[in-house]
Amino acid sequence: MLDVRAMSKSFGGLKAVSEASLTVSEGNIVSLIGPNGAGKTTLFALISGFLKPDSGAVTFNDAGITGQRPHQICHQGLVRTFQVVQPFAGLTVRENIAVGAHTRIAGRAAALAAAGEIAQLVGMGTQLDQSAGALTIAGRKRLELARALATGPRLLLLDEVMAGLNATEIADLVTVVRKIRDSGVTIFLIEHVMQAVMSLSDYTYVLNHGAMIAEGQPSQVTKDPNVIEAYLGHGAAKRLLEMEAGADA
Amino acid sequence: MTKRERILGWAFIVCVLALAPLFITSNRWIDFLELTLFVAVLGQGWNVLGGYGGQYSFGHAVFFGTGAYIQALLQYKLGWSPWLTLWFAISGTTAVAAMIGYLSFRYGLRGSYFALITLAFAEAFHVVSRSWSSFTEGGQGVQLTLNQDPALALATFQFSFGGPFMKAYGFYYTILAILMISYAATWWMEHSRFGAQLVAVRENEDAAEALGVNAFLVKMRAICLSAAITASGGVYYVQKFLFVEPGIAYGTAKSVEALFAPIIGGLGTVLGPLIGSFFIHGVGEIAKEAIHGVFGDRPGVDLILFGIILVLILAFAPRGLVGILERVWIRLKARGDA
Amino acid sequence: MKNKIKNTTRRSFIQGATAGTALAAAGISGFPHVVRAAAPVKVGVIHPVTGWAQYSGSQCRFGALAAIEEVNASGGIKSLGGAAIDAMLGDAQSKAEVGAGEVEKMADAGVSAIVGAYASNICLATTQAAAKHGIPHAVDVGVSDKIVSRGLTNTFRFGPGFGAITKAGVEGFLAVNKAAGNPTKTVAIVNEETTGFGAGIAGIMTKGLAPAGIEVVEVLSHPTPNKDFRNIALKLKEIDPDVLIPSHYYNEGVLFLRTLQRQKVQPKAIYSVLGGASSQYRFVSEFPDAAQYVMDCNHWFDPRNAGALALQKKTNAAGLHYNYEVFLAYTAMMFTLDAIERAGSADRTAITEAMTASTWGGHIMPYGATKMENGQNTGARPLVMQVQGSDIGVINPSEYATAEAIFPRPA
Amino acid sequence: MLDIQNLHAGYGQMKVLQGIDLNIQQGEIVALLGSNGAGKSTLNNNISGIYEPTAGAILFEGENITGLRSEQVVQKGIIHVPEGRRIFPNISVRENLELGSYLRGQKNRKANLDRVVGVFPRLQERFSQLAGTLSGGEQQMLAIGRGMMAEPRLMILDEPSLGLSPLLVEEMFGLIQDLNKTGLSFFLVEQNVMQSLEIADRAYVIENGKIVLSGNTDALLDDPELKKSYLGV
Amino acid sequence: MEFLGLDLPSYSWQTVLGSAISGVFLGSIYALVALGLTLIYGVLHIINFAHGALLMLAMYAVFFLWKLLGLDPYLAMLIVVPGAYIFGYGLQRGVIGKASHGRDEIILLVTLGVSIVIENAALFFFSASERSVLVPYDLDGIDLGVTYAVYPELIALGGSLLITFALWLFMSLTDTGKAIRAVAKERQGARLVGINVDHIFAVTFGIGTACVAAAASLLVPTYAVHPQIGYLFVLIAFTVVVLGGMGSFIGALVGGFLIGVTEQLGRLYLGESMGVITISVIFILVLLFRPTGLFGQRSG
Repeated sequence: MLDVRAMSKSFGGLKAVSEASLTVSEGNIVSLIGPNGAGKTTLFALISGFLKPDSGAVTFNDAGITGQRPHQICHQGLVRTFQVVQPFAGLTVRENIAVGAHTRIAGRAAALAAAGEIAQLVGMGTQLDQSAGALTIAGRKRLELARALATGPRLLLLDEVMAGLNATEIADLVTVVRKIRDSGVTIFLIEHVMQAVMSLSDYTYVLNHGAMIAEGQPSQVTKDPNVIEAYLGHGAAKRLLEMEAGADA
Repeated sequence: MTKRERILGWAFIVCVLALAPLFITSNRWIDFLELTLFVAVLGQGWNVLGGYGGQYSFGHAVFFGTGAYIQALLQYKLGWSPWLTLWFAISGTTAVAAMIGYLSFRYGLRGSYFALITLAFAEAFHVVSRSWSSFTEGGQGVQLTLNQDPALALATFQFSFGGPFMKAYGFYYTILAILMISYAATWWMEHSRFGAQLVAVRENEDAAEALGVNAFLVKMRAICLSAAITASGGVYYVQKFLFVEPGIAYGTAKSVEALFAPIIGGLGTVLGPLIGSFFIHGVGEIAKEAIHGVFGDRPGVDLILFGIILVLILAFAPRGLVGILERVWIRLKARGDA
Repeated sequence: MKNKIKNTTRRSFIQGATAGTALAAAGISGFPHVVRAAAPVKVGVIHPVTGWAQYSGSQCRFGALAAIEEVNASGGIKSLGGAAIDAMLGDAQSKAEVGAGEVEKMADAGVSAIVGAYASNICLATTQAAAKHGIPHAVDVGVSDKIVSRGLTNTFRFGPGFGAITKAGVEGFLAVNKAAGNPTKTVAIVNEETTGFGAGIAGIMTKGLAPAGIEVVEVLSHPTPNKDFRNIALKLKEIDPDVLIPSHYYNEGVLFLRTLQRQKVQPKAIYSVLGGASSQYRFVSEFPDAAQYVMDCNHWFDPRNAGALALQKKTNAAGLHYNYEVFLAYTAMMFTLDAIERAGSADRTAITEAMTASTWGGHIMPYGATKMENGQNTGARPLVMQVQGSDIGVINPSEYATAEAIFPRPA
Repeated sequence: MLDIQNLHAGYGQMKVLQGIDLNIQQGEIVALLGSNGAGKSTLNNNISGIYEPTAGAILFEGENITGLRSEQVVQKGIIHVPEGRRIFPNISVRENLELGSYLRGQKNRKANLDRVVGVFPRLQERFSQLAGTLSGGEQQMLAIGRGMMAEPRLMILDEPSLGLSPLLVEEMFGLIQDLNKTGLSFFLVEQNVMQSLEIADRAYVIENGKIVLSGNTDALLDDPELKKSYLGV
Repeated sequence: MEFLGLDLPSYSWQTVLGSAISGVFLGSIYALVALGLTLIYGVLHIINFAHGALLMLAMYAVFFLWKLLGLDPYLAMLIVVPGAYIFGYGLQRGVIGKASHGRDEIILLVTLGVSIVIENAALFFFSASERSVLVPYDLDGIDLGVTYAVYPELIALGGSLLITFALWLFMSLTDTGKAIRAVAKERQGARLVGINVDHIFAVTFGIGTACVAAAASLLVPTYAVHPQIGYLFVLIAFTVVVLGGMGSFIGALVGGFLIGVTEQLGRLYLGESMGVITISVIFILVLLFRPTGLFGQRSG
C-alpha cells in the first residue's frame, strides 16, 4: 500500500534520512522505531508531503505521491499525526475533529455529527465541548488521533501517540489503535513505548542515524544486536548477552 | 451561549438597528449610527481575513479604496449607473485581492511579513492613484455629479435630495443593508466548511494541511471575501459623499479604522466588529465631549484613547469585548440559575 | 500655544461672546435699556481644527469667530432686534466625511447658516450635506472650482477660485515684467499635484504668457507632503529659467525655497501663484532670507482698509499669523451675517435669497461690491505681493499697491 | 548538594511532574533515565529556573532555590547544558564561550577559556567560526565548554550523546568522567542507558512524571525491569 | 531617452550625478532611521510600528531644547540619546513586552497602538504645525560641482557611518552586545548562561530608540518637525530594513543608500510623485522573492 524507496534528506550538512526504504502492506500495523534523533519524524514528514526529499520516491496505492502537498496526500487517504501535538487550541474538541471530517463531508452539521462519532471511537465522547487547549497530554494525543481518523484515511501515520502517557492510558490507546486497524485502516506508527510496539506491530523497521538498520517481526528485531546497540548504547549488546548467559546459568 | 440565545440576540440587534432611526429624530445621531455601521462593515471585512484567518493586514485601505475608485470612475468616465458599477467595484476589488493574495500566500508570507506587504500594496496604490492623473484624476480626486432631482434619487443611488424619508434615512438603510449582507455572509462562513478550515489554518497551518485543508486556497477565498465586504464599504462611501481622492481611498486612516473595530470588539466573531465599532465611536464621542469642557477642540483625544484601549484589550482581553460580554453573561446566568 | 481660541472651550467662548454683548449693553446703559427679546441666531463654523489641516483650520476658525465677536459687540443683528450670533463650532478633523457629519449635527441644532470649511475636499462634502437641509453655506477658502460648479443653490464662495487666481497671476506677472523692461524669456512651474490645487496651472500659464513671448520651459509636479526638493532644484539648475512659478502648500513652500537657497539656484524672480509659504508672515519671520523678494499672487486683504488692519492687529495680538485663512474666513462670516441682517430672519431660505442677491460692499477685501453668479462672487480677486524686508507689500494691481516691485531681484 | 522534594510541575493545565524526590551528593554523577515524554527535560527546566514548579521544593546546598529565575540559578553555580545544546548559532565559537561567563566566572574568563580549549582543542581550531556551522559533536563540546566557563558546581547534562556517532559518544562519556574527577558534580539525563550507567554512581528512572526506580548503578544494571521498560521484552 | 520601451526625459550627466549624490544624502537619513529598527527586529522580532512615532518624539525633544535652551541640535544628542534609551527601555519592559504575549502579530498591533497614542499625544500637545530649527551653518557647505552639500547633510552622512560603526563595535566587543546577538537566535540558551532575557530585550529596544534619537538630532536641521513626520520615514525605513536584511547593520546602511539613490533617480525620471513608487515596488519584490534581504541571515 505504501512504498518508500531510497529516501534521502539533508539539513545543511546533516543527513537526517539517508537511503531509507520501507513497505507497509494493507491491513497491517507497521512500526518504525529508533533512538531519539534517528530521523523517524523527518521520514514521516517526507512521506506525508511536509518536506520535499532530496532523492527517493513514495508510492501510495500504486500512485506516486512524491513532492505532493500534504493536503493532496491527505485526500488520497494518507494522513499523519504530529509527535508534538498540534491541536487547534481555540476550538472545541468537536470542532477540531470536524476539521478532519470536512475532508470528506462538506456539510457543517454532518461533519460535526461525524466528529461526535469519531470522538466516541477514541474515547473522547464526554469531552466534545471542551476547549482543545484545556486538554491533558493524553487528551491531546487522542484528539490528534481522532482528527486524523476523521479524514477517513486508508493509511494512518501515527507519530508517538503513546509518548507521555501512563500505563493505563497506553493500554486504552493500544485497544483504540487495534480497533482502528480492525475497521480497515492500515497503520504505520513511530513509537518509543516498546510495550506498545511489541504488542501492536505486525512488522517493524528500525532507523538509526537516518538509515534503516533492521526490519522484521518485533520480537526478532529487539534481539538484533544492532538494534540493542542503537538503543542502549555501545557495548550494551555484549553486556545483555552476558547477563542472559548469567541468568541461564 | 446556546444557539437559541444567539438567534434571539441577533434578532434583537437587527430589530434595534432597523427601527432605531424611526425613533431618532436627530440627524446628528443618525449620522453617528451611519458612520458607526460603516466602520463596522470595514471591520467585518478585516475580521474575515484577520480575525478568522489570522492574516493581519495593515493595508486594508487597498480594498476600500479600490472599491471606491472603481465605483466612482465608472460613473465619472463612462457614465454608468451606480447600480451597475457597484458590481464591478466589488468584483474588481476581489480580483485585486486575488492578485495580492496570490502573491503573498504563494510566496508563503505570514505574520508580520503579510502585514508589511499589505501596507506596501496600499502605499503603491496610493502613489498610482495620486500620480496617474489621466486615469484617476490624480490628487484632485473624482467628483461625481450631484443629483438634485428627487425623482431620480433612487435611480442615481443618491438620497440627499430624495423624499423626506429617503433624504433622512436613505443612506442609513443602505449601510445597514450592506452590514446585514456582509454579516450574514460572515455568519454563513463561520458555519461552513470553508470557515472551519479557515480557522484551522489560523490556529495551525501545518496541522490543517495534514488534515487535508488546502491552506493556500482557503486563505485566497478569505482574502477575496474580505475584500468584497470592504469594497462594498467603498461603494457606500462614494455614493454618500460623491467624492474620492487618494488620501481618503488609500491613506492609513481606513486601514487602521478597519482593524480597530474587530480587535476591540472580538476577533473571529461575527458580532465583534459591530460591538467594537459602537464601543470606539461611543467612547470617542464621550471623550471628545469631556475633553471639550477642559481643553476645547484639541486634536487626537479620541485616537489617543483608541490606541490605549487597543493595547489594553490586547494585553488583558485577547477575545475582545465579545469575550468579556460572554463571561459576564455566563456569570449572570449562573447567578440566575442559582 | 499660539492659538488662544483653540484653548478656549466652545462653551466659554460663547459665554465670553455673550458677556461681550452684555458688556456692550452695559456700556450704553445711559440709553434706554434695550431688552433683547430676539433669540440668538445660530451659525455653524466648520473647520479642520485637528488633523493635517489643523494649522490652517484653526486660523480660519479664529477669523470666523472674530467676525461674530465684532458683530455681537456692536449690537448683534439689528433687523432681528439685536439678536446675538451664537457660533456652533464643528471640527472636520481634516476628513471629508467627518465634515459632513458635523453638518448633520448643525442641521439638528437648527443653524441658520454655515461657514467653512477650508480645504476643497471638505468643502465639497459640507456644502453638499448642507444643501440636503437647505442650509446656506459660505465657503471661506476652498479654491477648487468644482465647489461652485455643481449647481448647488445654497453654496456661496466669497473669495476667488483657482481659475480666477491663476488668471490674475498671469496678468500680474506680465505687468511686473513689463515695468522692469520685459527681462523674462523663460519660466518654469513647480506645482503640487496631490490635492490637485496646482493642477491646470500649466495650461493657463502657457496660454497667458505666450503672447508676451515668454515660454513655459518646464512643469515640475510633486506630491504633498514632499520631503525632498533636491531633484527639482537640480533640474531647475540645468534648465536655468528666468523665473520660477511655484504653487504648493506651506510646508513644501518652505522646504522648496530653502532647498533653492542651499543649492544656490538663483533665478531672476520667484513668482508664486497660491504659494503656500510665500506671502505668509510666519514664513517671513522664520526664514527671512529664503523669503526675501519672493512674489506671490494670492488672497490678500485691501491694505488701505482700516478694518483689515484692525483685524491684523487683533490676529497678531492673539499670537496668530495674519494669513489668508484669517481674513477669508472673517470675510465669509461677515458676508453671512450681512445676509442675515438683510434677510431680517433666521430662516434658511430667506438667508439664502439674501446671499444670492447680495451687493455687500463693506468688506475688507479688494473685491468691490458683491455680485454672486452661481454662488461665486464675481468681483473676487487676488493681489500680488512681494516680501520686502520683514514686511509683505502689495505690488499689483496698482490701485492696491503699497510697494514697488523689486524685479529682477538683486543678487 | 541538590535535594529535590516532592516536585510537581507542568505547562499550563498540563501536569508533567507528579511528585519527584531526588538528590545528588557533592562529586557524584547521577543519571536520570526515562523514555520520551516521561518528564526528564521538564525536571531539568524546573531546576534551572526556565519554568517555575507548581509545588515542592528544590534545595541547593541547603538553600531553597525553588522558583528562582534562571540567572539566579546560574549565579549559584548550577549550569544546565540542555537537550539540543542551545548554543548561539549566529555568533562565533569564541563569543559563545565568552558568554558562558556572562554572569559567573567573569573574572577568570581568560584562564577558563584556556582551560576549556585545553579540554577541547577542536574548539580552538574553530574559534572564529560561527557556532551554527559546527558539526553535531563539536556543538556538543561547545555547549559543555560554554557551561564550564561559568565555573559550575553542578552541571546538568541533558542528552549529551544525542545524534552523536558511537565513537563520539564514547569520547563524551570519557570527558564527563575526567571532569568529574576534578570535583564537578553531574546530573546526567540520557537515553544511552548502558553507557551512562557505566559512568554514573547512582541513577533514577522516571516514568510519567514519577520516579519508579532508583539506586546504585550496579544494582540497576542487573534489574530486569530496566531492560523491559527500554526494549519492551 | 528610452528605457524598457518607456520614453524617459533625458538630463545632463551633471543633473543625474547630482541626483544620485542627493540620493546618497537622503539614503544616509534612511539608514539612520533604519538602524534602530533593524536592531529591534533582529533581536525582538518586533516590527516596531512605533519607530516613526519615536523618531518624531525625539525630533520634538531636539526642537524644544533648541527653542527653549538655545541648544545646538547636535549637542542636544547628549541629552536626547540617553533620554530615548530610558524611554525605550521602559516602553518595552512596561508596555510592549507585557501586552504582546510574545506573539508576533500581537506585537505588531501593540506597537501600532503605541504609535497612535504617541502621534496623537504629540498632536494634542504640540499641534500639527511644522516647527523648524534654523542652525547658523544651514547654508554653508561644500560645492561638489554637480550639487552643493551643506554641512547638515554632510554631518548626517558622516553620522550614519559613525553610528553604524559604533553599533557594530558595541555589538562585537561588549558582553551586552554579544548577549543581544545571542538572544536574537537562542533565548533558552541565553537564559541558561544567566542572561536576563527580558532585560536584554528592553536594552535592545532602548538602544534602538537611542539610535532613532541620534537620527532625530541629525535630521532636525534639514527637516521640519510635525506629528506626522515619522510616517514619512518609517515606511521607507521598513523597506530599507527588509532590503538590507532584518537585523543587519551593514544591510541597513547599504539598503539606505540603495533606496535613497533609487528613489532620487526614480523621481528624476518618473516624476516626483510617481517616482516614490520605486520604494513600494522594491519593498514588495524583496518581501516576495528575497525576504532575508541582501545581508540577512536565514532564519530557523
